[in-house]
Amino acid sequence: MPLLCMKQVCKSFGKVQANQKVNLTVERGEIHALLGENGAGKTTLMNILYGIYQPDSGSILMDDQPVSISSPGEAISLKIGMVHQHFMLVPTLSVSQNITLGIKERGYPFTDRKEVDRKITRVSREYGLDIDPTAIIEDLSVGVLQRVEIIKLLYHQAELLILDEPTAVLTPQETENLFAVLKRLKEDGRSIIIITHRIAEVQSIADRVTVLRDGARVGCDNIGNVGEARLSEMMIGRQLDTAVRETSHQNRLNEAAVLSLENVSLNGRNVNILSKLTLELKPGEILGLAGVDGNGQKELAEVIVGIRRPDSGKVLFEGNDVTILGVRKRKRIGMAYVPDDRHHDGLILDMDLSSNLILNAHDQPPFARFHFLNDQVRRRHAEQTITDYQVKTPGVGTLVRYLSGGNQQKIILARELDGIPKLIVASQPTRGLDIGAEEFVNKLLLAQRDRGAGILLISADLDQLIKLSDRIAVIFDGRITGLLNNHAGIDLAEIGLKMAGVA
Amino acid sequence: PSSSLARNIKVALLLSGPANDGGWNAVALKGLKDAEKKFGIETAYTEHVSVADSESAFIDYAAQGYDLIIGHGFQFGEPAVRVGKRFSRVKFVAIESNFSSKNTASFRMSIEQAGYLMGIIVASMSETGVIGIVGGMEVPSIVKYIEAYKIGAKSQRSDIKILESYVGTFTDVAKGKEAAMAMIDQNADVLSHIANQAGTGVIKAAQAKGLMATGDSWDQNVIAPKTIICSALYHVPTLVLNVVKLVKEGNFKGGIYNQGMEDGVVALSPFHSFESKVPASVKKKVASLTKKISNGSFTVPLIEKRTSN
Amino acid sequence: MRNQVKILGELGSMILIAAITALVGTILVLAVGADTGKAFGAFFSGILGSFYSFTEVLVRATPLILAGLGVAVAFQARFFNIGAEGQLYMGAIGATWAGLYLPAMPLYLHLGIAMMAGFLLGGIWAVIPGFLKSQYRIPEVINTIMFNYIAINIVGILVRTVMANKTSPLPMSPRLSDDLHLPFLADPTRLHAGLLVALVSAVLVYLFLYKTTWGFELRAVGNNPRASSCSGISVKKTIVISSLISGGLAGLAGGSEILGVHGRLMEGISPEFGYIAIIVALLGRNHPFGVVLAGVGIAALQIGATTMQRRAGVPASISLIIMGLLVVLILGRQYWIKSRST
Amino acid sequence: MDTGLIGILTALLAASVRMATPLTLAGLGETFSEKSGILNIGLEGIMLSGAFFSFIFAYYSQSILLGLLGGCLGGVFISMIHGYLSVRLNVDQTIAGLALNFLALGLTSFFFLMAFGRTTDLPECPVVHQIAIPLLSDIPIIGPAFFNQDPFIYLTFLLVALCYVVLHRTEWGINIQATGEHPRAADAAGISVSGTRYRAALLNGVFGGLGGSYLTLALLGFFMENITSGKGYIALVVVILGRRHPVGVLMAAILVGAAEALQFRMQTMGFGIPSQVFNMFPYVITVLVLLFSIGKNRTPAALGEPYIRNNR
Ligand SMILES: Nc1ncnc2c1ncn2[C@@H]1O[C@H](COP(=O)(O)OP(=O)(O)OP(=O)(O)O)[C@@H](O)[C@H]1O
Ligand SMILES: Nc1ncnc2c1ncn2[C@@H]1O[C@H](COP(=O)(O)OP(=O)(O)OP(=O)(O)O)[C@@H](O)[C@H]1O
Ligand SMILES: [Mg+2]
Ligand SMILES: [Mg+2]
Repeated sequence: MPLLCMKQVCKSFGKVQANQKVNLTVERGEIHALLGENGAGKTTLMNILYGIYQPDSGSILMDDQPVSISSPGEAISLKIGMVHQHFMLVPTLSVSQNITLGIKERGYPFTDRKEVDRKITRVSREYGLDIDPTAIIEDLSVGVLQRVEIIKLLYHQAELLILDEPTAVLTPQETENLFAVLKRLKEDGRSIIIITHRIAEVQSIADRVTVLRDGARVGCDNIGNVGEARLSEMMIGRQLDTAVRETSHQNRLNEAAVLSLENVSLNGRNVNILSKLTLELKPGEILGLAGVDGNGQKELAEVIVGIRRPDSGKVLFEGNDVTILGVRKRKRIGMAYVPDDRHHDGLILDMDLSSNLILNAHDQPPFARFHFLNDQVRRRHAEQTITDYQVKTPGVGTLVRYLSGGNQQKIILARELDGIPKLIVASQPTRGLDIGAEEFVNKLLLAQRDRGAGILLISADLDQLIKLSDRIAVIFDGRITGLLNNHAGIDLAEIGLKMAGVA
Repeated sequence: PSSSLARNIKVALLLSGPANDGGWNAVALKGLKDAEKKFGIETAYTEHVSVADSESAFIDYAAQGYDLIIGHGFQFGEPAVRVGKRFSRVKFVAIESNFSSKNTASFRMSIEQAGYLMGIIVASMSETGVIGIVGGMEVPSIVKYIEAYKIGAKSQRSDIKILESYVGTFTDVAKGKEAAMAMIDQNADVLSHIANQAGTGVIKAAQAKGLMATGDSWDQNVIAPKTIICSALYHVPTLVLNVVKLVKEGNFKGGIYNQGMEDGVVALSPFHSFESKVPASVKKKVASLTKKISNGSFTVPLIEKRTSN
Repeated sequence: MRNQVKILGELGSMILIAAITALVGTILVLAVGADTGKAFGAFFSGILGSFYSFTEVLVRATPLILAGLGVAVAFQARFFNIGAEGQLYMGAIGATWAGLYLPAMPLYLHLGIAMMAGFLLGGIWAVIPGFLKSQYRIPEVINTIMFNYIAINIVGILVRTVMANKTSPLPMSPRLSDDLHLPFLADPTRLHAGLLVALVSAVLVYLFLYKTTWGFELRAVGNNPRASSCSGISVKKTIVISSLISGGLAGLAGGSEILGVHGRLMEGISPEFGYIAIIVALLGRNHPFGVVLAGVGIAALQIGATTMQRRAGVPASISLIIMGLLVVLILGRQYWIKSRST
Repeated sequence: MDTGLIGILTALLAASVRMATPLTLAGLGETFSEKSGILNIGLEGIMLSGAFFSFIFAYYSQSILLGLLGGCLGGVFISMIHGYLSVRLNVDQTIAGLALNFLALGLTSFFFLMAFGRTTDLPECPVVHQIAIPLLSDIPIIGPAFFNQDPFIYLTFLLVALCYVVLHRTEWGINIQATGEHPRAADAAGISVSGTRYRAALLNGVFGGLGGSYLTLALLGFFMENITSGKGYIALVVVILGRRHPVGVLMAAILVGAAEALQFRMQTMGFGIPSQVFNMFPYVITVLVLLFSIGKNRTPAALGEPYIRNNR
């Protein structure tokens, strides 16, 4: 008797059929992977299971009993827990307050915090997920937040755990830890549904896999029965040709640096975010920056492009000191920035696609003359971009809010690469993208490199760094702790240790 | 004039605030209703007429064939003159204004006369030697009362300490009460007001503290019989009746008119329960001054800008 | 087909709103014992009874549109300007000052300068909270509300002191010279060129917001300040500029009331125009042309209601009730339409 | 009465507390509302409706307790309309609040007119009287201000403490905060966002209604059109100035009250300058205080944003 059985589930949003007659069966003590492109309907299906959306039709059975889940509260009482794609944590509350949010612990409403904290610590020790229950969410890094979300499920003693792209923001070590935890949970008899775009991960952790495409189920099988190629074909409906880095550019490495950082320091509220950081980037190379999230990568990127000013040290661009220049000026002289947080830093969700495409250049000819915008030029430019980058959208006037993550990322890339930049700072450019979209971005970055741009690629995904980078730097605690040339025999373990600040 | 008596005239009244304010506007409306009864005229009124709306209100009534339109407040003076130019047949009146034209008159009530007398009474009743008066908005029709009140009080008792403040509103009752409390805290034992609704708060403060107060506009003794010594009365109804009569009889002329005790428009109310408490000498003094003011042998100074104590 | 259903739905909901309002109005009018036929007749003839009455609606709409435009510009930049009332009064001070004390000059130049002075003073009154918000993140809601009260008191002080009329004790400034008046558009009505200023402003605000790079930046900042600054737009500068323009437009409303209606400065020239302007802006969805429509609509409602009061003798409170009710119903209607279309 | 410095301070503080009371009460309600994510500019309407219905109830029953009940109901009546518009219909909360202010002013004036007609005699309701708390009221300066007042003021102190406990010491407070900061997360945790917001709106009505009742049942004993005269707007300011913390709201209200009390006292000295110079004093003080509390403000992230589960 399966633990969960979703039958013929349909859900549409306006004209979009997000789920069409989807079936999903999950056994007790099973790790079940849910696979599919961006926009395939995975999150929608899980949101239905978790009571956030109501299905248009179809049924859900738990232990063969039909259930109707009309709110997350009911899902929770059915011992279903979900880690959402976008974390559901209240930034102003503590870890422990977030974990017990919505549940009535002993003493409610005067919940005994001390006891809760002890319980949290116990659970977290048991699974090797170290956490400080009194920490405030907004002070924590993504990796830790992920941990909080998982502890929340463990604390709730969920029997069915849903994890929506849990590894997108994790480092390899963190992913390994997570998977170890998941395996222990499985041994304890719990069931897990995991969504991920990484096929390798699916193969290493899942027992069975269900693949969705365009809202419909295209298949379900034991993991042993399907190979990597077969899986990716099921997902995107075609074969994937992967991007390959050529090493022929190496001859440019002795040219003058396009970017050099000299002893850059940045102070936070009571810690040093960056301490005397020094780094050089040559034209025509991709310098990968590896590191656990929250070690100063984001701040470093912002110092380079001028969003933040360092407290000391210098930023040189093609040999010129640009430390005091603002973002706009730096972009004008050839810098580009692909931020990690698309929705907050990269896009204006409630403006249309064509406007988002000219966000840096809106006051430059041909988009504007004498401060007057030229709508026609803007529209034509957007149409051109849509074809060049194969953006899936109803039109140039569509609000960016309604594009999928992959297509949103394409908008940012198109915009940033438009000025033929000499320096590209790309922060997590493929986070959350499906394999098709990821390949598209990878190829684009390689093409830029081959054209002669210097690229600082910040990523938590070591595989990606190894695939794309010419050199890899490791950042830990605001310092560069290692710099290696990328070649076939690169020592992954060493990088991992450096990322953890051990070596 | 008997021929015009036959003609049934139409009179409209514009009020700057709520008709239900139990004061300034309410008495004016009462005047209109009295006139309606007495002369059998047709009447209409509008409340809450803002400065921005006064001109269109005048125009609308003029266009509707009203013969007399009264704006109850100084701010109606200028719009009345302006509209008056276009409707020469219609008569316009603004109360407490100083604008006039051929068919526009301003009627000013000499309430300083009452203020002066009230100052005398209050000064004589105070045991602490401190009295207080709360004004609404700082406009001439209020200022002249308070300034005369101060002179009157000083004339009765030269060492009297007078506390005065303007709350800047005619409607905020709570503010009126607090302004009075501030005076009570400073030892004032008799409180006066000329602040319409806000003034009711003043009376309430005195009542709560077992002190004395004076009323304004109409005989406010009913509000707090044991507190109110006496009220300054403005017989706006009489004024309205006077004006309507002038128009009915065809004797209306533009100009600025002062109406005071001599015309029966300004007066002091009876003392009610304080009849026996107000010293006889003071009552006598007030009575004789009233006579002198009415026959013109004594003029209360008219000061329309605030002076320092 | 879909469209037809939608149009029918919208029409139906409008009729329903009108019916509910009329029903409530009737009950209230009956409750005070007034003549309903007369009351409704007065309501409509107040708005459309004659050419003159319609011009009165437009006279009323003029300050509402101008101040509403100001509020809309601020809201688009997510600057929560509740201070249009105070900015309007400051504008009135500026226009009066320029009208009274500047040396003689050609009439239109003088009018223009006086309006500009209104714009400037209104703008300054909004730029202070704007600056404090952008520089020190001080909530503008408090400051703009406080600045309303302060501005009204400043008017009170000025008309009693430095700008007082020497020949009269009434708290008013001297009267501007009779020529120094915005031209009348349709003598003998009170319709004045302030309406043109409002309409031109609406067009200019439209061009500014949607056709210039500054407007682009303003909207970008209003939608996502963080992303805007990441792409090089100065958020601080944008907020300061938008607050200046916002206050300036409200200031123009004050200037147009002085130069087109009152001819002198005094207290109470704005019956809460600045607060109603917020309703106007939001009903107009912060779009300049929407603001024009909403401004005329609210003005018509107010004029109709006051006419009803004048001619049928119903209390003023009924017009407040009707206005509140109507806005609530229109809000609800937007919801029904939204929820139906998705 | 003591007229020395101590006496002046004592009287000033007592006056400040009196004036702060309606602002504090309404401010507490709005604090709940804003923390849960609803920005209700209709506070003025809530207070006015509270003042009116408390008067009506107390007038006809001659009972203060029923008056209080009426005040709460009156406040709730307006706040729940706003709640329905914001939570169920997802309309613009600001415009709804403004519209309700107009509606409440119209309705209360209208009903008052219906009930009492155009009259100059002031219909009165019973009022609460000052009760000195033994011993405590003898403490110099603060004694008379805090312990020799009417029971309403003691109730207010009690409610401030209670609100502090509820908001900062219980799970309820955490739930409210979650709803205002991250409604989606609250929803995912099984908290009913609309339920929480409705409850906050309810509290806003109760507290705002009490704030209005203070005017009729404690301060004045009667009702008049527009008796609140803008106090609701000042209460909004007090909420932000007090950083949406019950104690902060109380302090901010006392500050505004003190500024007002001070300006009345300064005016009585009889300077020959326009009274407006004094009248604007409290507003200027507020702006200045705000200047000195730079950078300490935090607005709930979802304040004013409707929460629609199906959106993202
Ligand atoms: N709230 C919503 N409103 C309207 N349409 C929606 C909504 N959520 C999802 N959709 C539609 O449903 C489709 C499936 O979305 P869903 O989020 O389930 O995709 P996904 O498989 O989780 O993608 P990703 O890998 O990017 O997370 C989308 O293409 C979109 O058009
Ligand atoms: N409000 C909405 N209305 C219509 N479609 C939406 C809406 N929000 C999201 N979508 C659709 O949902 C799909 C998935 O959205 P989602 O936000 O999950 O993208 P994503 O790839 O997961 O991006 P990310 O993880 O970076 O946020 C997209 O195809 C998008 O078009
Ligand atoms: Mg998803
Ligand atoms: Mg995704």
